[in-house]
Amino acid sequence: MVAQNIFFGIISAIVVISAVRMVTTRNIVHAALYLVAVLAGLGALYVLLTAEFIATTQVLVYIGAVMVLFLFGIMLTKAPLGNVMEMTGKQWPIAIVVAALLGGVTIYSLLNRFGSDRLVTDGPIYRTADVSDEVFSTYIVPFEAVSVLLLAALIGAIVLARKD
Amino acid sequence: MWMLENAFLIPLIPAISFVVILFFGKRFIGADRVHVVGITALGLVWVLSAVAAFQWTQRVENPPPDAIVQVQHHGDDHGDDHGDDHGDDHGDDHAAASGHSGDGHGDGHGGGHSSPLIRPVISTFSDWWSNAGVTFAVGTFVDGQTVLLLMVVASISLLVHIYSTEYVKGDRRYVHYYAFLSLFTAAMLFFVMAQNIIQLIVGWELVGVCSFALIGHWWEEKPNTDAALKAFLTNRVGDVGLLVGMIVLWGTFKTFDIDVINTLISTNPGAHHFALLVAACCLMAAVASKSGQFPLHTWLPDAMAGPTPVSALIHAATMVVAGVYMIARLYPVFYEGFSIGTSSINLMAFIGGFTALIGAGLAFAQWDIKKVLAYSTVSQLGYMVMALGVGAWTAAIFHLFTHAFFKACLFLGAGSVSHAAHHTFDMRKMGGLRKDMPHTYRTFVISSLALAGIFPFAGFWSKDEILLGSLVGQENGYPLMLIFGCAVALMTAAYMTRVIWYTFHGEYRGHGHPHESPKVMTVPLWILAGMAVLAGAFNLPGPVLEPIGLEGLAHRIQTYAEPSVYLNGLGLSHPDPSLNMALVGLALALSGILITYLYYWRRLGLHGLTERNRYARRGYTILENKYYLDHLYNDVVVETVKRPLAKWANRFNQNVLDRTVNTAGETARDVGRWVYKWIDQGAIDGSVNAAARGADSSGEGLRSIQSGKVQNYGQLLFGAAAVLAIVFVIVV
Amino acid sequence: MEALLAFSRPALDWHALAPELTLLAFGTLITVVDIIWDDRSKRAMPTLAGIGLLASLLPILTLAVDGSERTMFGGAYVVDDFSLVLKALFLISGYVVILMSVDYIRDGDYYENEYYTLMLTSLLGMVMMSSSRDLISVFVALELLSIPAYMLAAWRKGGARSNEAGLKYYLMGVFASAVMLYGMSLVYGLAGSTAFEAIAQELGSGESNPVAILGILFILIGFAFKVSAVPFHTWAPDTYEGAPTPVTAFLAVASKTAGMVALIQLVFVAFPGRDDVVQPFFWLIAALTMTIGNLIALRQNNIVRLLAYSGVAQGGFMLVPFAVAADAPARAIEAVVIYMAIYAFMNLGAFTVVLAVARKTRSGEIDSYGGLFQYAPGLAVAMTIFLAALAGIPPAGGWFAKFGLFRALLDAGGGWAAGLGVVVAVNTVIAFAYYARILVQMWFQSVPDGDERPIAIPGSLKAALAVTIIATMAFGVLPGLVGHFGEVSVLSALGG
Amino acid sequence: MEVTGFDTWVLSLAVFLPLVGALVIMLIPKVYETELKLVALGSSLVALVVGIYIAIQFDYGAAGDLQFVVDKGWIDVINSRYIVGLDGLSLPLLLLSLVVVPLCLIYSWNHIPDPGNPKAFFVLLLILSTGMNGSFVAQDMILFFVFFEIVLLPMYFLIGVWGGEDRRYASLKFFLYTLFGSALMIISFLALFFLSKDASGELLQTFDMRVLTDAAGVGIIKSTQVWIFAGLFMGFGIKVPMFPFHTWLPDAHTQAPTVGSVILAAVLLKLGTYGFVRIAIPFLPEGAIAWAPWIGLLAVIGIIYGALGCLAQKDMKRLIAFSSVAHMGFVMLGIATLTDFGINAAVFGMIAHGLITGMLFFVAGSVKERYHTLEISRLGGLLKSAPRMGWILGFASMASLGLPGLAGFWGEFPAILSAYNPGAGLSEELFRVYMVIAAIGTVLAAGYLLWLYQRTAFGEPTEEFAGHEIADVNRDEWIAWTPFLIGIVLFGVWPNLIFNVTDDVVSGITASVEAIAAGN
Amino acid sequence: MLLNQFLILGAVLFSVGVYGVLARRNGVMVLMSIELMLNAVNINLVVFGVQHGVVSGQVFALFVIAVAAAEVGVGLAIVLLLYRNRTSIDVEDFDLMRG
Repeated sequence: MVAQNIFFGIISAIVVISAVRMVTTRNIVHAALYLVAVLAGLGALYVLLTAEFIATTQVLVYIGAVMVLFLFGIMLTKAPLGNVMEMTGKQWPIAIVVAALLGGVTIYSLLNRFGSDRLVTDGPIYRTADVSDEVFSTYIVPFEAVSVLLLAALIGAIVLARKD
Repeated sequence: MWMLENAFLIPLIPAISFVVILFFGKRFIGADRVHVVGITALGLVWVLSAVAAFQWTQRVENPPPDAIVQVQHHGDDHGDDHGDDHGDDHGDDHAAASGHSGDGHGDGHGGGHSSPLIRPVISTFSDWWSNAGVTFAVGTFVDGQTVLLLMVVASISLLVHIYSTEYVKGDRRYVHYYAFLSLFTAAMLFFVMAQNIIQLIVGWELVGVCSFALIGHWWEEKPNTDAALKAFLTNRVGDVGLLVGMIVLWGTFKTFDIDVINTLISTNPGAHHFALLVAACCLMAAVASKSGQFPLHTWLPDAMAGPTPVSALIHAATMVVAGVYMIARLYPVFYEGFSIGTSSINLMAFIGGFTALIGAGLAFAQWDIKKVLAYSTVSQLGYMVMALGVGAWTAAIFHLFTHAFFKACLFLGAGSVSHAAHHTFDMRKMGGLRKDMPHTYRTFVISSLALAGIFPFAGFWSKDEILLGSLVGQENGYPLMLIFGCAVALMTAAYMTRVIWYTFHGEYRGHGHPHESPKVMTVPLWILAGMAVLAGAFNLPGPVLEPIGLEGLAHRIQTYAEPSVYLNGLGLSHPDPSLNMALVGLALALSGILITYLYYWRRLGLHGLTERNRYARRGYTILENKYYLDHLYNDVVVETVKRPLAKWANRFNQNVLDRTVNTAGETARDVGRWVYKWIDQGAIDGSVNAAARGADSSGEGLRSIQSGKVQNYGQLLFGAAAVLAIVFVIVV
Repeated sequence: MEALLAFSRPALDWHALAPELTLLAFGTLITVVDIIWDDRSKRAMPTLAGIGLLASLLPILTLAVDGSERTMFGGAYVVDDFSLVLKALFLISGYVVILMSVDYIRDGDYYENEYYTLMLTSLLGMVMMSSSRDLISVFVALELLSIPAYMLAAWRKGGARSNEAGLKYYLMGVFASAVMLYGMSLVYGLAGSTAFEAIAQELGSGESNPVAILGILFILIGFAFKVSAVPFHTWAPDTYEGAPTPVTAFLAVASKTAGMVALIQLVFVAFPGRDDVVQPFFWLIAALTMTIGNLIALRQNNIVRLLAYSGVAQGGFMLVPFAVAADAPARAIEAVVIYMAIYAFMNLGAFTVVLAVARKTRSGEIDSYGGLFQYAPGLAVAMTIFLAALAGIPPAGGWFAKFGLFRALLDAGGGWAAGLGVVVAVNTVIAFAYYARILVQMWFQSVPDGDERPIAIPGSLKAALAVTIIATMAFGVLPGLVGHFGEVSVLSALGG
Repeated sequence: MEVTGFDTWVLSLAVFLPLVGALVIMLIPKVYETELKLVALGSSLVALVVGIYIAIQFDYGAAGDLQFVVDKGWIDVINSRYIVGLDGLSLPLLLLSLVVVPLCLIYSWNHIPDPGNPKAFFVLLLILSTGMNGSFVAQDMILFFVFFEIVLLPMYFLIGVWGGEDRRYASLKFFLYTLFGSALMIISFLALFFLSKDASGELLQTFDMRVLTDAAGVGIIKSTQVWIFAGLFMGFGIKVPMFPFHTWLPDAHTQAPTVGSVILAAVLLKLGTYGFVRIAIPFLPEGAIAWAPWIGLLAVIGIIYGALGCLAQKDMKRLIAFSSVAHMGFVMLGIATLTDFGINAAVFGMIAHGLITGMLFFVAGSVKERYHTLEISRLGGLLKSAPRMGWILGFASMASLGLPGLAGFWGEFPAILSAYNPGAGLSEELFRVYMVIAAIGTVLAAGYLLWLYQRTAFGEPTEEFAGHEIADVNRDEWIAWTPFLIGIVLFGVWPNLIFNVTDDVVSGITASVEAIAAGN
Repeated sequence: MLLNQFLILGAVLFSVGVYGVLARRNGVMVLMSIELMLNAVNINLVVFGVQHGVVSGQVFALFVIAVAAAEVGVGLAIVLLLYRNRTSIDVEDFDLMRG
């Protein structure tokens, strides 16, 4: 258990620091890379939580696909690589206050409700097949819907993004 | 008795005449011939009224069984002394209502005529309106008082119709003039035979409207319309009292029926005293406005802006006596409300007396002949009200009757004068007309003598009865009223002498050549003058007639007109005729004439002395001395007493009372403007508009939320989420 | 292997899914036709899409006739009367929007085929939404209806405003879904299940705890965004103004209705016991939304923007019954359903008129409506009917919608409900003030440039107008028509 | 009463015929102007004929009962039904409404105000007619509400399109005020729906006005009744309009085209007072008793205040409008007394005010048409320039100031009278004070009306118009006005024509109020 | 391990994401910050799934990932579109419509 805790501590530290850096760095490519770190860290945590398929998907979809998408986006918009453009708006204090309030109330609530509840570690472990069973039975309609959604997003994104 | 039961025909005829004249007059009859319709109608009315009057006398003389109130003789012990039995009779039964019939008052009733209690003839026609499941009928109520007024209205209206054919000949609105004369007559007749108090109100208001229309007959000139408005509005003020008073009566007795109300009071006097007092006070306000009583009399002189025949008919003989008539009609209300029987002064008597006094005083200060007559009317109306106030019911009605004739005659005479003297009413532009206008002059003098109360003219008899009534009263005399009455008697004679002096004597001071009016005008004058002589005969006291063996004709008005069916229940008594009182009254009137005569004669002499130097006789030393006394009298007494008093009274009248009326109007308008500007437009509407503007500007303010920047929107979204979360987590 | 064997194919009720499948089939068909024939197929596209929508109505009818309630996947997907009524409403609204779109899209510089694909996809999401009874289905349905809508808002590619509209809508939408998802995760964490029934059991019985409050609140906020409730409405005016007008109509009506549907399901099925959070939340939000929407609308000069704020305010009216969700559940659902149905037609009608007028004036300014009555009396009268309906003046339909609100409030009774009733009353008055501005222009003013040429209205727009006018008036004169649907939906929603 | 055959249709016919006319007109192209007008007039006249048929068939012996009742399903989901019926209270008002509209059409025949467009003008008038007729016969609260609201938009447009200078402001104000009132009113209707119980304590859950009248608020506690009544008070009081909700009225009247003013005065305002008598008082007797002193207070304030407002006016039409505030004050005072006398007088007052003020507005409209101004100081000598019109103005003014023998008196006098002995245990002292104030109001009424008359009709025409030829009353005007004039005289001379019809209904209402008052 | 370790991590990530979307001007950066928020949700879902011993948490997370991918695609398309028309991806520049 201690090992897991230490692992969690290290990973979460990385995740939080990367996240914070991501939203504060002035270099957009750095930001993308910090995001990769966050996503990867979360993938690791999913492993810790015995969610193997999610962990895999995290790596494949997020780091593999989404991040590439972002990088393309960054390139296509020719975003300044340096700090030529002010990356953070003037209203960042408001943003901090809002984020802090939101985080504060959430954390307060979580502490209030779950306090020092221990994570159930001896529960059933769901493997990829279990996940797929669930997806293809109970959640078959949303699953099909997501497929339609992706198709529609694809078509629409092409229309919007293409040069006329 | 057919006519009494179908009396509704009487007002119906002039009403139809009104419609015919107004809607068909110009087109089918010819604008200059509409008077034919009016006169025909009035002729019919007069005949029918006469029939009704005759039938009523028949009813009194030979009452059919159903006309007599069943008398419950609780014993014949009602003594001769009224004072005693009055106290006794207020027992649990209604003996008082019946006990005073017949010989119980042998002496008091002069001639010892026994008058059974004759019920009025009441006919109801239809369900006029209904409410709360009760229907209220419209109907006619005919008794002696009614037929008396019918005769007065019909006669004078007829004469005025005839007189007017010449007087307003060629007028721009001849048709309207006759239409409204007819309508007025109809309304007045309707009022006179009102069966219930609602009808009283209706008639009351309708005559007011006709008065308005006729005062404002020449509405192109603003003063005329001002006068018309003033008359109407002043009457409206009084009408508040009328409405409220009538409502109080209704609230007390739950009926509008005059007969029922009177009977209820007379059979149970003493009950509802307070309610009756309130009602009587309210109704007095109405009387004050309609009958020109202080302090609401100021419209009446102004009302002289109307054509003179109208003044004669409406503002002298008929409409203005509506208030008196109403008091007489609802006499039990006033009698009980003001405790006339037991007091020695009351509101009605005082108002009447005071009005009589100030009216007479004011008549001195006028130069306009019609205004003199108007103030005289005020004064005489005050006399009548005073008479009613002291319990002299018959005297008041009698005076109403006589006054109608001689005052109408005076007005028509004034009209005749003006007709001759280039349409002026300013006495300063008249003078010496007696030579040019002998008929007018004679009739005017006769009527003036009647008004002044000179034996044996009509006014003498009626005035005498009033003074007597004040002297004797019911339980107590009304000494103050007597003083007022005597003073007025003197003043009346004086100011009428002055009028005659200025108008008919001396030199003509106007333009052109005055001429006598045509016959169509003088004949009515003579008829009226005749009545001014003879009208007094209708209620002669017994002692006068006894020597000639006609005592059976004594007190005809009292016999026929007095609604003893109600009044006896109240214990109303009649004073015995008094020769002394008559002599005092006559003396006062004569001295009034004499003083004035001397006053103006002296002025004439002064004038004459310078002008007629040549044939003036010598040896005027004594007269000089007399002059000196006169001068002293005039300068000291008259100038210091009469003139200042009159001036002061006039000033008070013009500046305080009249201005109050005028300023009341102005003030209402000012208040209206203020309220409209500040309260309505400012506060109420303003707040509504301010709310609208507030909504508008807050909309503008809220637009700033919508900055167009998506991150501000995001801040709002997340911020609101956070705040809501915090609030709910804390609160819930 | 074990897992594979353990898998049992879920029992699919094809009849129940037929509307969705039909819609899906036509969506796919459009895509396929587009791929094969490309530009040549353009003319057929609206027709195809329209037929698709009407065809999807058929199974809804058969299901309605069948009448039985069909539950699948352990209650995750339910086809009952409530869902059928709303599915029909979505499809009909969609049909009207397509009628509105035909000429607009054809005449403008738009990608046509994809437009209809996305429209159908979005509608599919809505149709799905009305049957969804678990968090995942609701979430997916929401995204399915939203994401195509984001793109449709930006569909006028060359227009900066349209692009901007798309961006704002997209970003705000994603923010809101993030918040909502976070809330869902919390609710899921408490309930341990995504099914509404399970959530209702867990949350409804448990005592109040901050996480539950937070979860419920965040979920509601997510949908409050969708129905553009203040203060989550900020996207709406900008997006409405920038987006192509038919899309605006679609967003203002269908999309908002979908949000409402989700709210109904959440409030009445998932959180029925949590009126301590739900009622005050909606009281506040409804009052704010009505008032602020109306107040800002007073100051608008662009008609679409005015209608946007009007739509915000109307959304506020629709939220009113939620404030008495627990006190008078049946009336509340009925009120919302009735309101949505009537709102759909009156608002679509108003947008149709805007479209028609813009064909001539090429302007969205209210001033450009000056003297409309003189040169296009029909349109002016139509607009008057719609505005009267929106303002709630009989006999146009809207009065019955407002009536439903009052009915729900008074059925619940009590000071808070009555207070909200007064707020509604006041807002009704404010609302008319700005609707009147349009009326004033149309009726009382003269034509700005004296150009009194009549407006040529294409057939499809006429059809859209006819449908909306007839429906608006019919609902006003015979409110029983729409009232019936409200009533049937109540029974099933509460029963289910 | 068993309603059979044609009689089941007549009320609906009377209500909807004008609407049918309106729809037909909409289909006729604008250019066929005469045809349009004929259809409009024809439909309203046929409706009037139906109305006369109703009046003939009406069983006056049972005026207290609803007759020609039709009860059909309408909105089942809310248990609201299409119930129309007619009793002695509705009949005169329905007839008034049926008479006024064709007369207004005739009056407008050749005087469509700027900017013209008779088609739209007539359509709106006919729709208005349907709303008004319907309101008076509806016996279901929701149906009543719908009809009540239907009149709003047509009137809004009549004022807004064909009105005077400031028409936008006036029309919007009219609309917003009324809308606010009706929103609160519908809340109260719903509260009645949910809270009313029958004698056995069962919830009624009905909008049926017959049932609710019978229930007479049983089972609704007093404090609740007071609140519900407050909502109704706002709804109806604004329409009446009562002080201080009256400020829309002068603006609306001043700006409205002539027939708009006429209809507004003659019929629309009556919807409010009718609502009090038909709905507010019988349904909520305890609320009514609690509110009556306040209504009475506002009524007498309205009487004085309206009169003062009149005295301040410089515009003839605005003056007449303010006089409505005062006159409706008398009506409301009558209602506030909760007595037979008062309420009967109020109903009478509604009719009388409708005829008289309608007539005054007609004259004002014609004056405006001839002089192009209504500024009192610029007018004058109307009697000289157009004597007949001057006469009519004088006549109507006299009627308006409550001259006995004309209709106005019978609305005023019994109302004042009823305040002497208010019903239902109301404070006599208070109402007697009201009585006196109201009586004083009659003086002011005479003041402003005569002042108006003096300034406009008497005297010589002002220099401005001295040389102008001013046309006297023309044919259309005679046709349109004569029924008003006849009505004013007829009802004034024989008031039982109305009292007799309304009395039974009113007795029923007050009896139930008295019963409630006695039970307390 | 405490349940709250993960939950609070999620909450922090979410807040950081909120800060990111509110403070960053670059459109792409805003999109990336959104991913932070969605991942915070995923942590919650997965950890709650474990806590309750059910698989639906993972399934939910899976759907979130899929939808997030679609969102990113669409979002980037819109940002590109804007960039093409306005040559800017600064979200503060986009305020043509306001009020």
